[in-house]
Parts: sequence; structure tokens; C-alpha cells
Amino acid sequence: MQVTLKIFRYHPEVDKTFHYETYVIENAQETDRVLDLLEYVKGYYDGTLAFRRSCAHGVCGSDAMRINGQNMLACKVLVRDVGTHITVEPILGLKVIKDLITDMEPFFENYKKVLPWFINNSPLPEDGRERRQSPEERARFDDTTKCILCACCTTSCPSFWASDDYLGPAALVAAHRFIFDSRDEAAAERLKIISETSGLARCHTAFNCTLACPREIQITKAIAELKLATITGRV
Amino acid sequence: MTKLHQFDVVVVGAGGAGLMAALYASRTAKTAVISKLYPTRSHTGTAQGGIGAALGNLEEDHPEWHTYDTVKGSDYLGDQDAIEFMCYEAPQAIIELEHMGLPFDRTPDGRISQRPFGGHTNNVTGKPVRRACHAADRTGHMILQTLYQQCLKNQVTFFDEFQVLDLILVNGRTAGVVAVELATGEFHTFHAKAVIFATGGHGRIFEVTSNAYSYTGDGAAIVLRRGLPLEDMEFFQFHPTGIYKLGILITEGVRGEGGVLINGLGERFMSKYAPTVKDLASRDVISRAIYTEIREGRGVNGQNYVWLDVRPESVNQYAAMDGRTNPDGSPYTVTGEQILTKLPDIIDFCRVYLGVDPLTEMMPVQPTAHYTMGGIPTNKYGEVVIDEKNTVLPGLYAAGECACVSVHGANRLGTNSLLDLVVFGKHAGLKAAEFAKHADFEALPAHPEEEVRAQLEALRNGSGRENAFEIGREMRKVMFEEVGIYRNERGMRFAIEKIHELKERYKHIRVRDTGRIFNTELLNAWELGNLLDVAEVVAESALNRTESRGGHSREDYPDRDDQNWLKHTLIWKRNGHTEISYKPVVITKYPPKERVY
Amino acid sequence: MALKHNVSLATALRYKGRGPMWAFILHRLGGLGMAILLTVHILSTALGGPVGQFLNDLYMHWAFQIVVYFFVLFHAVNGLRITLLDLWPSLWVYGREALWIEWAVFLPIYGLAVYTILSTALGG
Amino acid sequence: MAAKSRRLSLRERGLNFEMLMWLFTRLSALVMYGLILVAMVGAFLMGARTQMNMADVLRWGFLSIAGHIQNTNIPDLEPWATPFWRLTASAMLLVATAHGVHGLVVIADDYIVHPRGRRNVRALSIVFLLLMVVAGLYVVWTW
Repeated sequence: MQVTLKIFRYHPEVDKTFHYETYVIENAQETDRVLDLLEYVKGYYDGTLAFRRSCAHGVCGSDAMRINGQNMLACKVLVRDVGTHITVEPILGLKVIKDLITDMEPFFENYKKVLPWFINNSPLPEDGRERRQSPEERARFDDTTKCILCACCTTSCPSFWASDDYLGPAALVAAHRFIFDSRDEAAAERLKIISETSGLARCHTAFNCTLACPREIQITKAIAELKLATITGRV
Repeated sequence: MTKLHQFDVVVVGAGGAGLMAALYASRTAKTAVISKLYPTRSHTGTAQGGIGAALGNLEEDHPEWHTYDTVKGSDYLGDQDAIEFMCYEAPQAIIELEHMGLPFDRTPDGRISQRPFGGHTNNVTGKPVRRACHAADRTGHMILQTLYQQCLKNQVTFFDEFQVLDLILVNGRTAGVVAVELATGEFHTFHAKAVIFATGGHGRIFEVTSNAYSYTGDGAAIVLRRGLPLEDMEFFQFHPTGIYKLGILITEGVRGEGGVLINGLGERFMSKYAPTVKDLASRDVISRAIYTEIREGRGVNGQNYVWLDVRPESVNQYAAMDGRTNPDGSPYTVTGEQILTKLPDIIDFCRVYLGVDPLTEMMPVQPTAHYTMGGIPTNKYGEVVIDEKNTVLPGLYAAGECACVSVHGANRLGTNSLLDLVVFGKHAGLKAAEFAKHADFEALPAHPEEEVRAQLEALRNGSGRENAFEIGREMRKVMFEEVGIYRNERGMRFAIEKIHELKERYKHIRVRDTGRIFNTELLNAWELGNLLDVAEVVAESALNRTESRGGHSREDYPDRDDQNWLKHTLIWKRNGHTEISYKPVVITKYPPKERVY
Repeated sequence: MALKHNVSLATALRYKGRGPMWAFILHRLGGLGMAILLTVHILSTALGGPVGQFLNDLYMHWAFQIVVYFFVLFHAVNGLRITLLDLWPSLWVYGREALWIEWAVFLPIYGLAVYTILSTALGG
Repeated sequence: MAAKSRRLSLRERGLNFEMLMWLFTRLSALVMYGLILVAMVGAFLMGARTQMNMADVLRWGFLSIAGHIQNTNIPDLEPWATPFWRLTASAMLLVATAHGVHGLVVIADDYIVHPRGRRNVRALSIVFLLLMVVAGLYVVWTW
């Protein structure tokens, strides 16, 4: 089948501004990933096309981009899901460095702000074994452990688009993963950070994050749980 | 315009092994991690099923059993002292990961949950044992995330999206590495007392592979170019269950939870090949079994695949037939919902890529190139050794998939890759930091980056007609077909000739992107050069070993030959030619015997 | 720290968010609209006089009322959805379904209101 | 092993003005639905079914002052302007204005990231709130 790919192009060393380039691929399959098509374009049409990719099956989070106007991982969406006319653009809200590659630093900076690491300063179990945790306690934060930091959520969030001080869904998801872990002891510290003006209150439940998440994390739900936790103190 | 940095320890690669090494090295030494990807994009994150350790949380188990299973799995080519070291370190390593916050699945009494995996057995009964500690089917993801988070917590210095291009050796000692910053195209020289390579494998030399695009054998190729040997490169693991055509992995955990392999005639064929553990035999055995079924015309619809069946009714039916029980002795049964909680990502992959729902339909699978058993030779402390007598190269370390300790021998046991990177990553880090404490910096050569700069400029300014993509495609195809699951002399000779031809053509490739900022075309071309170098030594090593053992199966030499081949291959590249030498396998407690599952 | 929009409004609106994003936009638009209109309405009523009278007549015009009712009703119904889901977060799993229910509730009420406004205004 | 519930003390849970206002927005919404319901049920009890149309009932619901129904067929506006209705209207006015003004602050927060800008917006919003409440109460109690 024939697939038409319209790709956002910008080379900082050559171009003053971005433009779109269209490529027609003749013998595409409906089970081809959009990433396969990009590789094909890079291999046979224009080697200068730049994008990130690694695992190619939706686990590493490298290839978040806007496909037909929505954030997705190029490796996790097939031609049969998006049709034969496909527009590919970089994710929004992060500076475009080249073509589909954006500057991820602000994203990771926000992630680091919520103390996304396990904190427990109590003595270790005396038997030298694991800290105990019931399957129910483990299930409490299972959903948010799935995050691969691809930025699909944060860069689909209207609040993140609006101003650059909002932590964004991904950082809040990371906070959720630790705050609701029964073994972790720094819930209070993290809740203090995320209840600032740049945090929870800026989530206006537009739900774009949840729909964009390639890992199907219930992000809006996780953020709502965090909001309630600041009110009730129940974690 | 070259930037200079100085660190006690430089870790190259930010997967599980690299982060583990960085975490432990940074406790006492000034440490930097250089990675061509953001650390969380590393391939460790795709590991699914579990990490092996004889915790005995659900039933009796001992590190000794784990050791024996690993030795047997390695087809007796693994070094038994290193294997014993790893398996006895395993429980402590897992507990440390848990203490770092890794969210393992839990047993009802709150301990780390474990499940059966291929080749892991109760040494008394021969039945599968629950040894794989897991976090759903994203154990690797959790390990990678946890280690990255801990590194952030401990303020390890990261150089993300820096491609290491060269290793600086001065007078047989380590002086640092040269890297290029992807975002600017600038060269950076890292002056270091100790360098740890944790650069991963090279599965991208094969057509059907579960490996990431970034798995291009950079570390192995750099080491080879610097005149150091690689070990046991002929041994490559083909995982039995990759998604048909795509190669995306379907974890062994599926079979651990009771899934079975079915051929085109609807038969459960593994009972023919491994009567005791059936679908939980080790990977090389199952891959060959699938291939044999396909070759004898029992693939599905005459195609190159078989079914993997994890529908609850099938699982329950075969579990009853096998007399499988829960830890409390009751018959083993599952529901669709339980399968969904234990294997959510696999179910998702099948739905996305195949449009198949594994709870109601069977999955089409074929063996897929998966894991590099060979690599940079090291001892069990991660120190790189450079000859038959295991002479240590001061200041150079390797860990993870790029290293060959060797604990996997001719065939790696499922769950041992994660264990490998955790245990040996840690010890490489500790050892490197200790080394750095006593060592001095080697003086850097005048222009350490000159050679690689010339290498890249040659690629950038090449005006040839050859397309790098096409060369890569041809290499992957010939390697998969001729140096894949089954090998023979004629095919491998053909493959080597083909690789030589491709290497010749590679000199004339054209890189159209002349920019410096994120010139991914240039870097992909450089990576292709690595792949070709590695593919060549893989094929040469394989041709040289005239026996079948573990992941290396020759049609013209179908039997294992302990008389002549119970030894490791070392391969060098000198003056454009490969040279092969050998070193003995360390055997302590387990004399080689026939391998039956 | 300087003011910085990550994305211009025009670009943002090109993002193909689905129903919930549009609900968010309409909610915000409705809130803003109400704030402005009610401010004017309350002030003009309080002030009275010819200007106040004129503004209130304008405000009561049927065309104006259709818009006002949309703002108010949509904001009210959508707000109820968000309040319920926010106070019982586990319900967010049914976020998509909730939106369908919202429209099913909103449309008949709004339709009836528009019908009566129109029939009163135009029918006499 | 049963899941133990963890509850953070009042000082540990990050409960600040921001999150209290978040809660207020939700709760005030619920209160407004209640007041609207009371007003509408009251209207029907007082015979609205025959005397006014749907749009009028809704308008009365939003703020129960007689001015909102002066153009309907109600013969006598007196029972619609009792202290009770003036009180419910006042409650509605207070809650709605606070809800609305806070909403404006939230919108402003999305576009103003400078701390001083945010402080100014907050100060302005309090002035605005007072102004609206005074003007609104004047309307409610003089009609």
C-alpha cells in the first residue's frame, strides 16, 4: 500500500525556520510501525532526517512524537492505526533541536524536582532480608511504576504548554510512585514540593496525558489521588 | 575545540551494569557515566521475566542448585568459579536492589515473589523451581529505573547522549576515552584512571532480533580496534519466542506461568525434546526444537513460526497433565485475569503489534536473536584480561552483556543476564574505585581524538555511491541465515566472504548530513562499522569451532566435543586479519556430562 | 524567572486532544465568560440608570441568553463531572465514559433551555 | 499480611492554601448545586410550573432574586422576595463569587510565572472579590 508521510523538518545549521517535507512510500504494510517508515525514509530518501529511537517496541521511551496531531511513540503505532496519510511532528513545549529531536533537559529537570528516588532511613530488617510489603500495598502504586519517561504526557498537557514552571504529569507520576509506596518514608517531603503553585493545583484534568500515555498509565487518576492525599493525608 | 574532563572512574554505558558500577564506584571515587542514550532508554529496560536468585521464598532452593543449573545451561563452557561467585552473590544482590526500593512483586506474606524459568530446577527432583524474582513482566524496567534513580540520589555525574568513540590506552594502561556530544558534534576527552565498559551487546548484526537499534557492539568493536581480544564470540543466544517477523521478545515467564508451545499439527512438541521440563528447557534447546519442527514441515501453515499458547484453558489443561501444583500442594490453575496481572506488557505487545489477544488466541512466535554470550574477556571482578594467561589490563573494566566473564558459557540461562549485570556491575564499580584510589592518571597523548576525528571526517566527507542502510540490511540477512541458529561450514564461509565484501563497500558509503548537531546519520554509519567488525569476528569464531555446544549448533558437527573444544575462544584483529587463540575453561565441582532436560 | 509560554495558544489548539481536552477548553471559556458577563450584569444592576438598563436589556436579549446559558450549563455539568471524579479518583478510569454521560445530560437540558428561550422570544 | 493504612499528620501532607482552594472549588461547586436545587424545588412548590418557562426557572435557580423572574407570568413577586430567598441568594452570591474569582486566579497562574506577578494577581483578586460581593449584596437586598 502507498503511505504519504509529511514530516516536520528543521536543521538549525541550515534552516532559518521549520518546514514540512512530504515522502511517499510505495510498498508499505499496514502492520508497519511509523518508526519503520521513518527508518525507511532515513535509509533511502533522506539520511539527514533526525529522530531518536532505540528499543522499537514501546519500552525505552525514545521516540515520542506528534503523529497526526497526537503524542505517541512512533514504534507503538502501526499504519493500520493512523491511516495512510501521516503527519509527524516533534512533541510540543520543548525546544526543537533538529527535526523530530527536542531538548529533553527541562523535562528531566522537572522529574528530578520531586525526589524520584526511594528514601527510607530506618534500619534494615534484622534478618538481612527484604523489607516486607503485602501484595495489596504493592498494587497501590503499580500503575505509576510503568512510566518510561517518554514525555508523551507532559508535552500533551495544556498547563505545561501554558507556562514553564508546571512540573507536568510525568513528574507527578514519579511522585505518586514513591508517595504511595508503603516502604518509602519521604511522602511528606514530596507532597510539600508538589503542592506548591507549580504542582498539583495546575492539573486541570484535561485528560490529554492519560490518552497520550503509551503505557496506559491512569495519570489523571494518579494525580487526583495525590490531590486527595494532600487533603486527607491518606497515602 | 576538544573539551577535557577528568574523573577517577569513567563508566561507558548507562544500562543496568553501567549504573550499578557507577553507583558503587561513586561512593569513593569521582565518577562519570557517559551514555549515547538517556540512561532510562537503555536496553536493560526491555528485560521482562525476572532475575534469578536462590532466595527460596516459595520453595526450597539453594545457590548451589543455581550454580549447577547455570553450569549445565552453559553447556559446561562457563567458568565454574565465576558462576559459583555469581550465584552465591545473587541473594544478597537482590536484597540490595529491594533495599534501593525496587518494586518486586510480592508473595502473600510480603516477600519477593518468584516464578519458574527455563533451566532452573530443583536438583533433587529435576522439576522446575521458582527462582526468578520478578516485577510483573517488566523486571528490567524496574531495575533500570531504580538504579537510575539511585544514581540521581547519589549525584552521579551523567553525560547523556555522548557517544564514546575510542578508548585511550597508553603503554598498556588505561588513560580515558574520547566521546562526541551528539547535541553539538563536539569532541570531549575524558581523562580517567579507570574506565568501565558497560556498552551492551551486538544483536543488531542479525535480521530478526529482540535487540534495540542501539545495540551495535560499540564497546566490543572499540576494544577490538585497540588490539585487545574478544572471547567466545561464536556463542549467541537465540530466544525461542520472539513475535513472528518483528522479533520482539515474549518472555520465558509466559511459559513459566504455564504457557506451552504448539506446532502446526496442534501438538505440544517440547515433550519430545525435553521430556522432564518440557517447555521450560533452556533456550538453545527450545530454539533448536522450534527450528527443527519448522524445517520438518510442522510450522504453522508451512510458515516459519509455531504457536505459543497461554490461553487459561490450555494452561490449566496442560498443567493438570503435568501434575503441576502450587506451593501448598493444590493443583495449579490460572484465570485470564491472573495472566493479565502477571504478563501485562506481553499481552499489550500482542494486541498492538499482532492484533492478537493472547487470552483468547495463540501467539505466532519464532526464535529471535537475543543475547551475546561472548564479549570482552574479564575475570570475576570485572577486570579486563587480554590473553590466554588472564593478564589484567590495568584500569580497564567491563561488565554486563559486553563482557564475557564467562558465566554464560555457550548458552545463558534465562534471568541470569540481569543477575550478571547486577553482580558484576557492582564488583567492576568497586574494583575500579579501589584501583583509582591507588593509581595515578596516565599522561594523555597529545591529540587523543585525532584518530576518531579522522574516522568521522572520512565518513562525513565520503563521496561514494554506497548506501549504508543497504549494507546493514544485507549484513543482518546473511548473518541470520548463515550464522544463526543452525550453522555449517559452507554457509559461514559464504557469510564471511559477504562480510568482507560489505566492509569493502562500507569504505564507499555516502553520508549526506554534513552538520554537527545531532548528526544521527553519521553516527549510525559509524555504528554500522562496529557491527561489521563484530559480525566478522562472530562468523570467524563460529567457523573455527568444529563442534556443537549451547548456542552454537553446527549441522556438520552436531555433537559436543569436550576432547578438543572444552576451551574458550579468544579472537584478535591484527593487521587486518583475525587471529584465534584459546584459554581453558575453569572446572571446579561439576565435570562435564551429557545435557538432558 | 521570566515569563515563558512553552507553546503559543495557536499551536496548542492544533493539538488533537480528544473530548476531554475540548471539555477543558469549554469549561475555561465558560468560566471566563461568566466572570465577565456576571461582573457586568451585577455592576449594571447595582448601578442602575440608563447605561445599566441598556446593558441589562442587552444581557436579556435572547441571542445573548443562548450564549450565557451555554456557558453556565456547560460549566455546571462539566464541573460536576470533574468534582465527582476528583473526589473519587478511582472513577477516573472511566474518564471517557464520564464524558459521554456528561454530554447526554447536558444536551437535553441545554436544548430545552434554548427551545424555551427561542419560543418565548420569537413566538411572542 | 493486610495492607496497613498510612495517614500523614496535618503538617505532613502538604495541605496549603493552594490545595485548600482546590478543595474549596470542588466543595463550593457541590454547595451551588444544592442551592440551585433548593431554589428550583422552591420555585415549583410556589407554582412556577404554570407561571414560567424552563429558562426562567434556571435563571431563578442560578440566583434566587425576584428580578430574575420579573418578566414572567407570576402575578405577585412578593413571596419570591422573602428574607429566605434573599438569604439563599446571598449564600449563592458569596460562594459563586469566591469560586469564580479563584478560577480567574488559577487561569492567571497558567500564564504568569513571575512570583511578583502572581502576588499582584492575588491582591487584585481580593479587591475584585470584595467589590463584587458588595455590589451583589446590594442588588440582592434592594430588589
